[in-house]
Amino acid sequence: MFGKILIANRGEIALRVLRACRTLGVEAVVAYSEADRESLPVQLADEAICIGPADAKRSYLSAPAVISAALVTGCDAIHPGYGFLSEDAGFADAVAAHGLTFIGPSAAVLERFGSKARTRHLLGGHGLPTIPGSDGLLRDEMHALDEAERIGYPVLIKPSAGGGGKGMRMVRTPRELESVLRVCQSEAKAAFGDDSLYLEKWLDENRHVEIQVVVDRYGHGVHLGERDCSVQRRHQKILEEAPTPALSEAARADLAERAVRAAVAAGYENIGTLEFLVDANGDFFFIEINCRIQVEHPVTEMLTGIDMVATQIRIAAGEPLGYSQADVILNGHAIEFRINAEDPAHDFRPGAGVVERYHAPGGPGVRMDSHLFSGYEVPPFYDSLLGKLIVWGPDRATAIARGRVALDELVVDGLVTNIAMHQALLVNETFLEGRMTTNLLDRVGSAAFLAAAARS
Amino acid sequence: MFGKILIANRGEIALRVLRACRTLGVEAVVAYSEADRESLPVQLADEAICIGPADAKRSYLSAPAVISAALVTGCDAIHPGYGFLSEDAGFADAVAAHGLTFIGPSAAVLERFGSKARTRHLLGGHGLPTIPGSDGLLRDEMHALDEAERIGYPVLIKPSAGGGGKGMRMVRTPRELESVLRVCQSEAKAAFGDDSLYLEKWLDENRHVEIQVVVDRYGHGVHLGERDCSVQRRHQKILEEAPTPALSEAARADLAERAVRAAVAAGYENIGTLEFLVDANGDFFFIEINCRIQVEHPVTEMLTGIDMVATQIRIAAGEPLGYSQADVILNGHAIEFRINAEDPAHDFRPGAGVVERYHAPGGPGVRMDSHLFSGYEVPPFYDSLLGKLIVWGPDRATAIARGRVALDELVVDGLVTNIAMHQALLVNETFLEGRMTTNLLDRVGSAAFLAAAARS
Amino acid sequence: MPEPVQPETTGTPRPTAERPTAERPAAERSADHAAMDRLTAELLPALIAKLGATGLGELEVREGAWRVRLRRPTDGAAGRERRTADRAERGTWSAGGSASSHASSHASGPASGHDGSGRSDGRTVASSPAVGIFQPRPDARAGTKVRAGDRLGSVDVLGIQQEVVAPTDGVVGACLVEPGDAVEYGQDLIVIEFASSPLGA
Amino acid sequence: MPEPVQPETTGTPRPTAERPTAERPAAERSADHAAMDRLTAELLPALIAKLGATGLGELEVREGAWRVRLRRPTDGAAGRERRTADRAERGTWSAGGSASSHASSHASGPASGHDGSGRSDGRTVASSPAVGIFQPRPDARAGTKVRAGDRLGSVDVLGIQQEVVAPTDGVVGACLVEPGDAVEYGQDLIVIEFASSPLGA
Repeated sequence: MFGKILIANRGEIALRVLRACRTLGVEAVVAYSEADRESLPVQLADEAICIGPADAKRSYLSAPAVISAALVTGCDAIHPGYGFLSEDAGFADAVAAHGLTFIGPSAAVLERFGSKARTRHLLGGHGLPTIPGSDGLLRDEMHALDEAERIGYPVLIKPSAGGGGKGMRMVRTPRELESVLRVCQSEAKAAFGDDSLYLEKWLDENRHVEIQVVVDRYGHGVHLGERDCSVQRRHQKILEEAPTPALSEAARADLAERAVRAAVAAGYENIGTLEFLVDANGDFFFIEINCRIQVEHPVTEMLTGIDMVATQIRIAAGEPLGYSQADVILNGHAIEFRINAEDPAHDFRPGAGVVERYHAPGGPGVRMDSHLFSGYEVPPFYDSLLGKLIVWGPDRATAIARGRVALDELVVDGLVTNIAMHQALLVNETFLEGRMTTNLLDRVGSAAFLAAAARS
Repeated sequence: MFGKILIANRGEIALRVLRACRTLGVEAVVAYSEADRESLPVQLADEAICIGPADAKRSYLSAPAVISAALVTGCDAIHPGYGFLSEDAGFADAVAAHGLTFIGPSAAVLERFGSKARTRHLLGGHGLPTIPGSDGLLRDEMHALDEAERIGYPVLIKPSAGGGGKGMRMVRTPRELESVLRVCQSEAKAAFGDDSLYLEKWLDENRHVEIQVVVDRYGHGVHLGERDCSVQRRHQKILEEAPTPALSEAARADLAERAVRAAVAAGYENIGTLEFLVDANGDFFFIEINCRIQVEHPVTEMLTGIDMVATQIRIAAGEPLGYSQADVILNGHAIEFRINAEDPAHDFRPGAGVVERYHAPGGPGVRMDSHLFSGYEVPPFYDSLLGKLIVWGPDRATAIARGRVALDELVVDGLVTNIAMHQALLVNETFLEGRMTTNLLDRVGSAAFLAAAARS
Repeated sequence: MPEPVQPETTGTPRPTAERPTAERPAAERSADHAAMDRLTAELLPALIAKLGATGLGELEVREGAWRVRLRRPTDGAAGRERRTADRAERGTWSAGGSASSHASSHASGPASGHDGSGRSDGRTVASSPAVGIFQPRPDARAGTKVRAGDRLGSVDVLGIQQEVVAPTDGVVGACLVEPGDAVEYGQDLIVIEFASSPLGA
Repeated sequence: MPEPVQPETTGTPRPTAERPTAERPAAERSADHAAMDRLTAELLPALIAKLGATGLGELEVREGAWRVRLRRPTDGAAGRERRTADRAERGTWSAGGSASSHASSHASGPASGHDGSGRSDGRTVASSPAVGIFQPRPDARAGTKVRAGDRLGSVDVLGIQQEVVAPTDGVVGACLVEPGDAVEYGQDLIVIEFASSPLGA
């Protein structure tokens, strides 16, 4: 096991990783930007080091700053969290070059799964049905138009690097494609420093179902079931749950087993998430693999009782998985609500400011992963995630009931949040019947959605 | 189900009951004393009513005030929490007389199980080995001395009403007995308004193991496993865990099944706890039954996933249990740490004052039930319980590791707490080996215990 | 601007971590209270005047290591006495956005008839001795002269009548609740007006 | 009493739930700032004088619905600039009773070489441009006259040297870290003394 780990991230995930390190008995150093000097992870850390100014490019996204911080504090490993440098093969490479361990897949593995287009091709070769898409990256507008024609509209423009909806657009006509191509490029460039794009067939009525896999360095792999992330706004996940209401138990098991088999066969390593689109007929298509710990990992932790961050660290340290598929029991139903500082009344404009008063809900089956505290000033420089409320119940109905109560109890005074959006979801018939599709919120319009909930 | 429930308690349990009511979709009114006007349950409640001054005798212990509050707020049931009026048959009777439902066993059941001496006799008749004890209540000093002689020293003097260590003394000689009898009487009188005492054989090296049973109004009963409460200081529980390290899985199942069978046969109703002493040979002796929700109920909730307060309310409302023993699965290991405002350095003197800063630990398998918040002023009038930290893990070792991390993360600035005592327990060999007995802390002395931990 | 009311100092100052309230000498505490009274009498009016103009919800200013914060409650309930203000603040908790129901549900709370603060402006309040149903005495209607201890009405607690008595000599003023209303312990019931030079204790 | 420093107003006023900062018109905000400046200039000194005497850690006073809170930091670090005070406060967290290790672990954090508050007493500090290993320039030892922008040393970041430069004209004073020490971004490295009438920008 490692002696000391540098946590190169912020907010709730920095806190989450800090807790995992302590549970493993490993020292941890929290690397922070000047804007996060007063943040909870820094306050709770036994050791913390300032790596740069608020601008992420000069702190959390600066490989030299992060690696240098790890070296001067005597760390032998770096945990990148999610976002920032978490899936950057170049960074993982540099980390290794300095004799440190990147907590996640090795640089070679990240490299192999770095391009989404290539990954689709690779895993397709290992028996996963994949979504029709462009032949590799888009060379130019002409190539884009030809490929879109071949795939057939509507198509989804996606950046090859990163995720989270940035640089993504669904287009239904060649004109639309032409008009947004540049925008997607510049968004992708800004967000991931890489403007390469590719195309994917767009399924209008689809569910987003992802399989969590865990593979150790010795090729032992298990799946931890699936998560349904169909509740999205502009390709951004808002709420995640497991099990998915979209598939039967048998179909879920089949999908999960095929996913982990393909991942192992393709030489994947450490924890990872295979994302699938599931259409109205229950047919599924692989779209991409996420090589990081994900925001929604607590959903899986609630069902399995497995600490996924600790698992990720143990595997990166070269430990064998230590359990087999038969040991993984999926128990009950869990839902995660992403609590964001954004204003539903104003097109979800992100906000910042001081948390006047913070009260986290509690009780049986309720978990709040958040870096908030009363008096905390949310800096305007980073994403709008304030925390994650996760509820568990023996069944979906109980989880939903607890979700309602917990959302009502949650207090985040001083900031405008999307709590009302979640409350609206929990009274929405489509959601209650488990029939949400990824395009529903955008089609209905979040405003209309909220209004409908208010009436009900 | 009830329309509106009056919560006649305070602190963390008032909050816990409030959450259960909301999960069930039942309105709730928090009854509070003037000293609790600014408390968290009152702040979070949709409705709250002041029932009297700080003095519990005129508020939380005043049956007329509580019942009147329920009537004027239009409640049809009263949840008494634990302590205060929670096991008072007279109160339950008065509640029923005013057309309200007492959430707990009916007055008749409370009456039947009201006297510990009689209860021991009753359940003994239903096949539970009971601890040798005095024949009924102690009439006078002479009677006490005779009975002690018959049972054989050492004996434990116990109040017939209430619990929590008040009015309890272990004596090894007739002289000791004479000298403390009065003290026990006055303590019992002060604490429970009833000074009747009885004697119990004292087992020097014993474990405290209790079985949680649930029996609906129709005689359907199940057990939810056991809890080990052997970590005590002066007969007060400090830390509880499940499963008990004292018994094999087979022995645990046998004990639990015999307990629930006896409880059902004896006509018990709603949730209840049968307390046993387990001696060095693994032989167990029934000592008493608790007819209330207990402080340590979250330990069982973590293992079973069952909301016990909601269950208690449903049963009081006349609903059938709805599941059988086969549906109850006990999963993993849980530990509860009682966080008290008491000073280990000064004989655990209880404290009060303002919580300068409060931060609750979190992460997978960590639950904090507490009414604290930054700036909360802990009133000096009531017990010293600040909250309960509960940790769960797939096995005891993981639960202990998470417990250490969570205790280190917990911040309660401005008050002296017993956190250090729990931290000491988690590095103590006897505890780690699961060999704690109820007399260990008092025998070693808590101070010496803390010092030893500091050295380790 | 808040309606004019007499200054009222509330609570003990928050202790620092080094010195919990429990251990602070009484002498020191009374000094604190004196300081608070001075502050209230001399500085607050000016402070409020300065800020009444600005549309601030809350204002915090630092000089060196000192901090001053001035807050206007978020509902317009200016001038109400402390507990009510607290409750109003509490009302601003956006617990799952359900603030409104919250504030209202507590609106009928007791006032500070006990700490005598209601006194200084020539009026005091008879408050409820228990939780129950209030009935005024027919002969204690507005304008009636009363002496401290006189019965003004009663609160019915499960059939037992608890007396509501005048806290001071004076004249019966407004009745703050309707006959037959449910009242909680300590709730303000009947105003007693008295001469500016108080007669009562 | 705090040592005399220039008044410093920090942050924007806390927004109320009803009106997040984002939505408050610029005109209103500037009015707020004007109010804060008036408050700072005219009221704070009086306020502090009144309270300097009392041993209060924090004092809160209400009149009607208004609230005023005055706080002294929990360590005696009166007059020090904000961040340092905050860190000191943080040190008092008794996380699982492990406060001490905590306070110390942050002790070597950067000071506010940036916000100019370190200025007022005729000295400024050259701070670290990056996280890495510090090496002073041999020719920049104490007593040396320097001009703003002069190189005083460098921080080695994975083999790349980042320059440490003098923020103002002045004379090199104490070096706050040893050659070869690990330093974090923004950490104070070298003191620069200058004439009371500042020469530098």
